Amino acid sequence: MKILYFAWFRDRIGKPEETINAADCENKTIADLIRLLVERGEEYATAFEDISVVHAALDMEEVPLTTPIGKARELAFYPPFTGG
Amino acid sequence: MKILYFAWFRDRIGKPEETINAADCENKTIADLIRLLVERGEEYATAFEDISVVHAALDMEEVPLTTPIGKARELAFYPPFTGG
Amino acid sequence: MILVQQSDFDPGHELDKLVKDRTDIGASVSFVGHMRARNNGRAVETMTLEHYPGMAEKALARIEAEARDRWPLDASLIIHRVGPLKPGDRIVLVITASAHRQAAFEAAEFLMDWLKTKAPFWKKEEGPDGTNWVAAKDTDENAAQRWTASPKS
Amino acid sequence: MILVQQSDFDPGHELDKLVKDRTDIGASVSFVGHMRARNNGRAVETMTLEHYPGMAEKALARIEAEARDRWPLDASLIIHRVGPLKPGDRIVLVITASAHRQAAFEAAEFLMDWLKTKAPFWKKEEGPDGTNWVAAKDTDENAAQRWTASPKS
Repeated sequence: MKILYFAWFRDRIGKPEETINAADCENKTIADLIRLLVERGEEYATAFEDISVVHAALDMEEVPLTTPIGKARELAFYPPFTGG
Repeated sequence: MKILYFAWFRDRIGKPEETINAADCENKTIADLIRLLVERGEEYATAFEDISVVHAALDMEEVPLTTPIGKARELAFYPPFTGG
Repeated sequence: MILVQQSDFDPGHELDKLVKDRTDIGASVSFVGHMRARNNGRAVETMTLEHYPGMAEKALARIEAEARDRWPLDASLIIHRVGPLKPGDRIVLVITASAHRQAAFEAAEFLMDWLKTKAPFWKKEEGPDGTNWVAAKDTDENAAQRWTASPKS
Repeated sequence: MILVQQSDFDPGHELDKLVKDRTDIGASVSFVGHMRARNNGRAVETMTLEHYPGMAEKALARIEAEARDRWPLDASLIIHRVGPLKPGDRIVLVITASAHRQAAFEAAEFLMDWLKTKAPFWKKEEGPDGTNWVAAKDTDENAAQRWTASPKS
């Protein structure tokens, strides 16, 4: 599964995207995956520090962090939108 | 004093403006003048038939019909505005 | 600025002139009134805008000043055409510009509501069913009334 | 129609294309978002608009469809720029057109409120004080909330 990072998620984690083993996501929610990522290192810990500004989309559809990842092909993390 | 007629006032009365003897307006309100005009003929009577849609301006300032004409140089009659 | 003119206007060009070299403007709203080929179920071939010269300009200037008093506008423009118009023609242009969008939107709505009810213009419609002077609408009067108090905060 | 593009747009030209040969449109509202040289008291030299390609277009199309569902619009357009912008540059264009002005005004405000809070775009500001990602504003969130019920009648 592809994980995309936007705005300061990309800056803090240091990459725009990465591929994660689908098996790592099996039966997991997005929040579960965040806990796994945070263990990977300081850059992830910093990015996900304030969970209140963490938004996620599964296959380009914004969903709550409690959503099971299931068979999604793309997961994106980003802060609140500031376009317009 | 000059009297101006706009929109269907002009159509009904048959002229865009006329000059009236200032003495005829002395100590009169606009409503008093309307009563005088209506006596002049059918075209005026028709124009001022429905007083609820008669609006007036003295020297380009909209005023109630109960306003004394005083020393105004220009009196205009017109229906409610429909611009924009 | 306010203009009463027979000739057409170019909304994009007017906006460009208004915001040119300005870097304090964050939002602009441009309203254009367009002539429709039907009104109240009647076909209209020509619509003629009549105005009271002198008083019309004075009324528009007063309405614009009122808007600039009520909202923090960086720029504003009202152009109202007069004379005969055909379906699809532009009738009126209102542009408001401000640092933020709420002021620009509210001021543009206010300007349209007030200029429809407080400026001496009259519309005459001509079509296959004859000629008639357009009657004032209660909905316009009600729209204008909502601004008599202070602006929405 | 919705467009996400790096290049600038011409608001007047876009309006012309939208209302060309239409005689049922009585009112159009064009909103333009312009880049300001200062934001929250900080000088800004470059503002970069980032977006989530694919999801951004999908979100804008959905927001436009929602507006056309809520108001009787005859035409609508959203153009959102991405990439680096300088003070004075145009950022976003929303045009709504309808038989009457109330629908056009309300729909344009709705589109702006929703695209600010429901479409995946992010602003990064660079200036003499450094670089920072713009924070979402409560006022934008509140503005968007007022449309969650049915439209004003």
